[in-house]
Amino acid sequence: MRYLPLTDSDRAQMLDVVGVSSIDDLFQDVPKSARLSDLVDLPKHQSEQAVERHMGKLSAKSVSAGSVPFFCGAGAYRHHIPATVDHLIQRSEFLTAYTPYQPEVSQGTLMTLFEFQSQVAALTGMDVANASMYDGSTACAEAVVMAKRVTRKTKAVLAPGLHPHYAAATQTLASTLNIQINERDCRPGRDDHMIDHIDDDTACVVVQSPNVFGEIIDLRPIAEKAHAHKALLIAVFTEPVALAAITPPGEQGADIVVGEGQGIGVGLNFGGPHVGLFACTQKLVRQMPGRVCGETVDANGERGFVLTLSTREQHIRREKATSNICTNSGLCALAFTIHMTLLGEAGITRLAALNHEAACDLADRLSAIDGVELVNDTFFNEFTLKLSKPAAEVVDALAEKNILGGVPLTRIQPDGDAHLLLVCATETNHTDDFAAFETALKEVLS
Amino acid sequence: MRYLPLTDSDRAQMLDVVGVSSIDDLFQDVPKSARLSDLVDLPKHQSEQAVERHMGKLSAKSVSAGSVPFFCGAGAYRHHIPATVDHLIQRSEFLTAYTPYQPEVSQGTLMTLFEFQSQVAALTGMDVANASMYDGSTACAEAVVMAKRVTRKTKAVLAPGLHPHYAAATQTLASTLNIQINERDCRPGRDDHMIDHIDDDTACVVVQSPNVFGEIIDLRPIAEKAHAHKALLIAVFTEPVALAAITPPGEQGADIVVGEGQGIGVGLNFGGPHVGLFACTQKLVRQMPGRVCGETVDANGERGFVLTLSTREQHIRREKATSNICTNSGLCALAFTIHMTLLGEAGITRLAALNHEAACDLADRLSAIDGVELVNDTFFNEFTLKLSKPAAEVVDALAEKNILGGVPLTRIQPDGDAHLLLVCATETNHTDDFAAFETALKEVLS
Amino acid sequence: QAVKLIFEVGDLETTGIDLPEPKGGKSRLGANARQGTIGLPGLSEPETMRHYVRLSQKNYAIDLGVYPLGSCTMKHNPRLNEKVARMPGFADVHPLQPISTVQGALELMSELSHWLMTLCNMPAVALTPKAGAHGELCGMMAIRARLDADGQTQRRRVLVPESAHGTNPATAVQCGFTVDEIPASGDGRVNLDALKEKIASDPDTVAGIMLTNPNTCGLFERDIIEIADLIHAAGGYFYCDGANFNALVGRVRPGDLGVDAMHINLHKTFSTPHGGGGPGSGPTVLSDALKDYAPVPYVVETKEGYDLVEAVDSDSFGRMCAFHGQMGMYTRALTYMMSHGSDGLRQATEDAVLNANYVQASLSDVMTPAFGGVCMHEALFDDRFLKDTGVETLDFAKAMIDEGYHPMTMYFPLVVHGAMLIEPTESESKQELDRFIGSMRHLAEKAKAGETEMFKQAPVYAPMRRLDETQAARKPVLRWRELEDGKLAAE
Amino acid sequence: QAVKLIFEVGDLETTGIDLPEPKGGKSRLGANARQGTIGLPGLSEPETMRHYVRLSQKNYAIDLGVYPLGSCTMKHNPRLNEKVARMPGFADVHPLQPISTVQGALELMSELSHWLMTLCNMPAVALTPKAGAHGELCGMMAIRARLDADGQTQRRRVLVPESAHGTNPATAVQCGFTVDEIPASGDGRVNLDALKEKIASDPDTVAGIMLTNPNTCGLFERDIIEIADLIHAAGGYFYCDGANFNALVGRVRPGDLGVDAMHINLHKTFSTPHGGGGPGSGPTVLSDALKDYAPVPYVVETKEGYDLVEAVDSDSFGRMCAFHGQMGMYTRALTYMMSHGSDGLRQATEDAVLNANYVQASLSDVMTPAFGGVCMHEALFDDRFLKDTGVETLDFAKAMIDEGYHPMTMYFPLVVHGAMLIEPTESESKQELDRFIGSMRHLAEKAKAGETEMFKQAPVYAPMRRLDETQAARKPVLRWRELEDGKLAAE
Repeated sequence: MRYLPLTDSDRAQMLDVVGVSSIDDLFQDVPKSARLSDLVDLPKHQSEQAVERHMGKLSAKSVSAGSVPFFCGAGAYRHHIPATVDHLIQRSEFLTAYTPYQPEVSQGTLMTLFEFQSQVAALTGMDVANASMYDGSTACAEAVVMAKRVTRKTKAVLAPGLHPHYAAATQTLASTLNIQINERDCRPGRDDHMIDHIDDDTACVVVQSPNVFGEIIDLRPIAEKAHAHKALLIAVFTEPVALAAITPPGEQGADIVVGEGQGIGVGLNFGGPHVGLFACTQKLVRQMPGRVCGETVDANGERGFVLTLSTREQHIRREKATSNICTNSGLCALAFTIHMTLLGEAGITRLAALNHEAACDLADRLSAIDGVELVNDTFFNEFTLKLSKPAAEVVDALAEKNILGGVPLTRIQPDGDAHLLLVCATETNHTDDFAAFETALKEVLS
Repeated sequence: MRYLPLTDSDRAQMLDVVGVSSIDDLFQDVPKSARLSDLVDLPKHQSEQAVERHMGKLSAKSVSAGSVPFFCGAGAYRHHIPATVDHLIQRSEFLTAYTPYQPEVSQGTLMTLFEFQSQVAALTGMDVANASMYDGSTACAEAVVMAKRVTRKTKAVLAPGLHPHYAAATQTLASTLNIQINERDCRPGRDDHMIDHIDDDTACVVVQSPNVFGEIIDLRPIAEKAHAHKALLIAVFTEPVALAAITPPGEQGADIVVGEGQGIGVGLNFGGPHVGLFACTQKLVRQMPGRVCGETVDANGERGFVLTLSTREQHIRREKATSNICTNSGLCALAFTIHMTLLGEAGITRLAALNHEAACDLADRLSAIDGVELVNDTFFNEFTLKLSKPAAEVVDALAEKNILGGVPLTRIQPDGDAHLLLVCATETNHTDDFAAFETALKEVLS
Repeated sequence: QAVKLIFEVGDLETTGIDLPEPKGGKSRLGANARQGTIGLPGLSEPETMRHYVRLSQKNYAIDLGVYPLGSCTMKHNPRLNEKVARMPGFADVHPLQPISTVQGALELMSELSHWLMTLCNMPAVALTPKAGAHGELCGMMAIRARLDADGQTQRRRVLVPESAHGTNPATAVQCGFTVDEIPASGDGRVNLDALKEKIASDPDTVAGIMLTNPNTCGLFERDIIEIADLIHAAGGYFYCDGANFNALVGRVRPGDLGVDAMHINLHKTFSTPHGGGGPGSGPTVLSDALKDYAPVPYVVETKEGYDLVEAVDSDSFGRMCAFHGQMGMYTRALTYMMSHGSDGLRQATEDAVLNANYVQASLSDVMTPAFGGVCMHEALFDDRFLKDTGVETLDFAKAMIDEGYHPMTMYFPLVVHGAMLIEPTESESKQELDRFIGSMRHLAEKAKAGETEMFKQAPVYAPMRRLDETQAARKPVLRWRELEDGKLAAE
Repeated sequence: QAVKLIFEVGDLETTGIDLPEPKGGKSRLGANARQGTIGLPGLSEPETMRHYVRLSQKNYAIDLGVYPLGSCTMKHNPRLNEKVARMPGFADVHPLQPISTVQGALELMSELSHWLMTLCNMPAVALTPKAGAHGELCGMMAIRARLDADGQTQRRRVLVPESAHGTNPATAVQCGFTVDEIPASGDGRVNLDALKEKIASDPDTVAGIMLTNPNTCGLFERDIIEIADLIHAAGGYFYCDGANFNALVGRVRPGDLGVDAMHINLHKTFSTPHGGGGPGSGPTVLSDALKDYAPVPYVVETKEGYDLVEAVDSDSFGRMCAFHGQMGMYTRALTYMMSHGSDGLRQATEDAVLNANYVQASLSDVMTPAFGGVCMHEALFDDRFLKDTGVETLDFAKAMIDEGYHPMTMYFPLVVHGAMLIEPTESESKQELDRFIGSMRHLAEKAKAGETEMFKQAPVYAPMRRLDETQAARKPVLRWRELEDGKLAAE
């Protein structure tokens, strides 16, 4: 029992101090009918070596992205993460610390959260950001709830290009709070039309850019219309690296910006943990969900940081809280911040340029194939192809050739156009990968 | 240039402070003929991703021990190392610290060295140990030099069962110091005969147990004879786990014990870095080579630890030092100590029992095969087989079947018996590995 | 030595990451290509390393000492779990790869589900919730979906004990319920009479109850089966807050108590690291009554292997988040559970409860246990022992920092005055506990001896003195800003 | 808080490693099966983790701040190198596997050799030496082997400057040479006249010279080519101590200076971590004159791929150690060199030299540079500026600890009184250097202002006050011992 320091003689001595004769006495309040006398029917303890061997076998049963040409995006993006990042987040002092409620012994976590918030605010072009959410999709849902709270209106307009999972997560939360959501026609090139849905009952408009098809959306006209109707513009992104290449939503009139931060510092992890980013204007700060870190001074007048504005939060406000969120994605936020600190302005800008370049190259190569049509006018590192065969079949055929060739739209939007394929290229793709993909796609489509 | 913090504007300002106009001025003392103006003919800097990709390709060109049934020993042993060990030794404070010459800010390293010395002394049954050597073989060579220094005699008797690399490393150092070394007949079952070589000119007798063939040697009669002639007994081991199963050399009359510590806490690493262990009797402590950590108190009277007895060492004694050794194997010693702390008496004893059991099982299986003869009367986790075919050919044939089936004696002793194969089993071998080895060996020998 | 912010160290030109030069071809960004700078400082790699290593040393951590935060369960985080979580078949797999290429990942999820369902004796588990509070949402959404499916749309009242975690009422509201608070009885448990009254007052509006067990006073709700029966009889459902499940694992199964839904904090009970505030993971077990309403996606086993049900059809209340949940936490939790095994998990529970009782018993003469008697995995004290000393719970907590400890949970649960909630967990040795007890006794005696000033000044040995939280909230400075004159300063 | 030794925490029953129960079959251990206990305490995994994490925080480290140890080259250790070193094809490969199964490992060794030979402009490199001093042994053994092969067995005198590292004379003696010390000139370099005299006194006994360049005063030996010529003319060989090669990489090649042998400290120049005292690695480049005498094993390229020459035949002076050297350091060093590239390595050299000169220039008005003028990668000060202050170099160094720094190298080289040798390396930013310079100025001014007591008391902010090294050496306590009454105590 390598994780348990008590010895049998310790246990005996301690029971003595407690004044009971056996461990069973400590469970005396449990109704007799619910007391388990035997072990549950699960394997007994195993050595580290045995557990590692078992897990290694499970791991080997999946095809890891790094082992093949890989082109999946659609909300999770594969970038190279420097070894420094993973090393630092594993330091005991970061990894095994709790939420920094005791600031005197938590300045490490708090100062990085302050840096995180500053980076997120800068990247999104917003005034302030919180200390992270679970992921982009739940951040999106929380933003819609926040818009209801702010505007006291109950209609939310979701753009056709919003990631279907984000729309679904928002729908789930909205459904119990009497927020009405429009029908979405999840097709490329439709985001402009949403302007027509905005009216005086609208609490918020939710627009993703680049959207799920990779299209870069001009948020300005939408912001204008929304604001004219006293609705908030919630801007969404799923790839944080894109924000280094496009005009930030904060400069286009967004009131709230939410998105997925995974692309910086956090691995794919089969979908989680990721890290939700949440930023808004100064005006709305006291309506934000989630934890916030702020600057202050200590008794000696030294600068320090604390969690603040906690009167928004559930552990203080209980049923009146802005959200029920408690645990956030602290360690992923740390990873984001370290990676972003390493990148800096110069690095993230170049990284974005390399991603865009890779996607442009790949789009050119693939769209030259018979039976392939590039749907996008604009894109960052992800674009949509219209194929002559159903995309799901094509992807399965590519997988048999050991190529992970993107995400069929129908995987995330079952009633979507079956011929659409979302394809992503990043700096992790080697030119050989492009050639392999091109060749294989030709074969599959021919 | 991710590792270089200076910016060009920093450089310009700093040159200004220094009072020179260019970097070249700082190299003014270099003879003109030796000044390189161009870059050397090597590739320019590369991204982390590119370097990692290159190294990953190189790594994939070797067959790693963990990926196949694996039975090699002969001086390097594969054991399961807990994740805790590798995590802890990578902590910045251990990894990126220098030799603890400034004890006030080095107690972390110093206290672990004290623990290391204590563990090594306990395991070998000796009074004291130093803070590590490069590896077992150089520790062996240093021990022989030390014996010359202590006894003022110049003849060293090396046992036939001493690992040939250890004998060779000793020979190299001895050759320049006029230490005479006997001819060795590196065959199994010969270690008893060395007693005959001991005479009054003998400075030391060097005996390995378990020896390179895996035989467990009774050191007592050798110690008796050596001491009768005022020679020192230097006991050698290559597998530290063995010491938990056999009578420690300290209880058999050894004056100096040297060996390889790699088996505890340190991976195979294709042969290095490993960690040399060096222990001796209290009487000889001031003749030991290498660093030593000792207990003392600070100005407040608190217990603390320092490097001590440094008047033996080169940085103080220069040409009169006991050795030229400076850097030792500190981080590997730390790994040894952490692994040993996790094991403890209970763990190392059980680990040794499992190793012995595995080797017994394997020896039984293999020696039942036609054309295979078990040479050993006794062994711990490694034994020698006499095969009907040359062992080197057999091992190559096994490798083609993806089995790393031990070490042919001729690999380390080119003029040795070509039919001898050294085979090792540890707790890392699965029963399936045994079956695979058995089947393959049958095929190869048939 | 004060550490500067990256904004005070880095600049816009420096980078700690070398990347090849872009070739500079055409742009497909369109009219919205970024103009102007972002404002992100960069540091070289050595500067970055040093910055964060230095910062890290200003944190307390489990790996440094006892972290007795009641209700937070700060236990040992084995590094094997970290190693396993980084295996490429788990860490480097995309959530939308073809199902045939993620069979190992799905098998792991299936194994984890089996362990959780077995430990809980519950027929289903929804893995996706991303944290405890998200799990609460999951359970309450399932209850709501079931009520709606049964046409019981008038059932919107959720009973919540006043000792509940703040997430409970917040969650109930977020699911469109109203909260009706149940008072505690004198022994720190649900007041059964009050509960009956609450139900009887308008039984048709009862949606359910949210109850933590053991409760936040560290006590097992003795009447829990009766409570479950009452709720069920009224037509409601029993949501159990699983934050304290670590006191039960292997000894009590929630399914045997009448629970309909319970989230499991993998980061509390099954040792995935807290990481300074997440990520967590909150798989939620569901009873037969609720399991059809579980959120998508979920894993199913077919003849061809494992499959994922991702599309919302049938009764599912919908999707809670993108993708399939916190895979990285699943790997760690399963690794932990397999390492412990059925025997180790039970032993861990026993040790956690024993450690808490040992602390309570060893301090009961100098501090004031809130309720006395046997506790479960945490020992709750109130501030009666500080009466007239001028020392408050907050001061006492800050003085613990100077003794080398992270403070216990303070002022929670609300039902106890000046509460101090201590949860040692099973990870502490007797030796560590004895030292901790010694420190606590020392402080209690100092307080009684009138050394108030020491408490008011504390901490003095921490990286910082007490921080001014009022100022932080009054004039929130939440980010770094560059001043207009080109210099940098915190906003 | 004082940390206890594992012997004071653990016991013989506790273990932090779960292993299956042995089946308990027959033993083949024979008569020497162990009887009785070993005396090794075990700790559970959480206790072990906490013990070593706590201990680690008592260390200073590069990752925490400037580590200006002259001649030790404490530079940034990239974590990429650690990651690469752990790749299974390097870390989990046995040294005696069939050659066909280790082609990647051999290719890496071959690549590393290419980089080292190119940077040095030397035709051969022996990779096996396990540390710098081991590399010295390698070079001097090769010289001796060559001399012996040429029948020059009377050449046993090695010239060593008095400023040399202690390893130089120790190595010479360990190779059976005698040491003849050359005095320094007033400008901190080899006294050329004295050297000529030493040679001329008995030219036939000259085996060679051991010279560090840049030397331990941080100065480039201006006359180095002439020195090499003199030694060669006398029939001896030029061993260059490569400890300071980091001042030359990419700007000067030892092969262009007449060097016959030079070890390269991979842990200094090429950033493999020092690890609290090793492991190091000391590949030794050899000239045409010496290369045939290189130790085994070495890698050769054949038509079938890479091969290892392991058996001693031909002229090789033999084997220096078991197996093939410090593979784990090769991987790190090559990773580092490839990351930097030819351009980065040169830039690193320039930055290292610039940083040292910046420190020297910025402190020359308050401290006393030993020689003045331009230095190379380290700045050497003597203690003249402390004259009559009562503060000694040691006190000054200990006061640096209270300023948050590791002290510089003290009292070395021996040719300078109260030497303080500062090597900032290229890893320090200007901002860090400015802070460091500020601290040094502050201390120098305090010393001159007569605040002697502060220096004598220092350090007071470190984990420990000054330690009594005399007591440690007089009554050495080198290990833990259990007392006879069953209690445990340090011997």
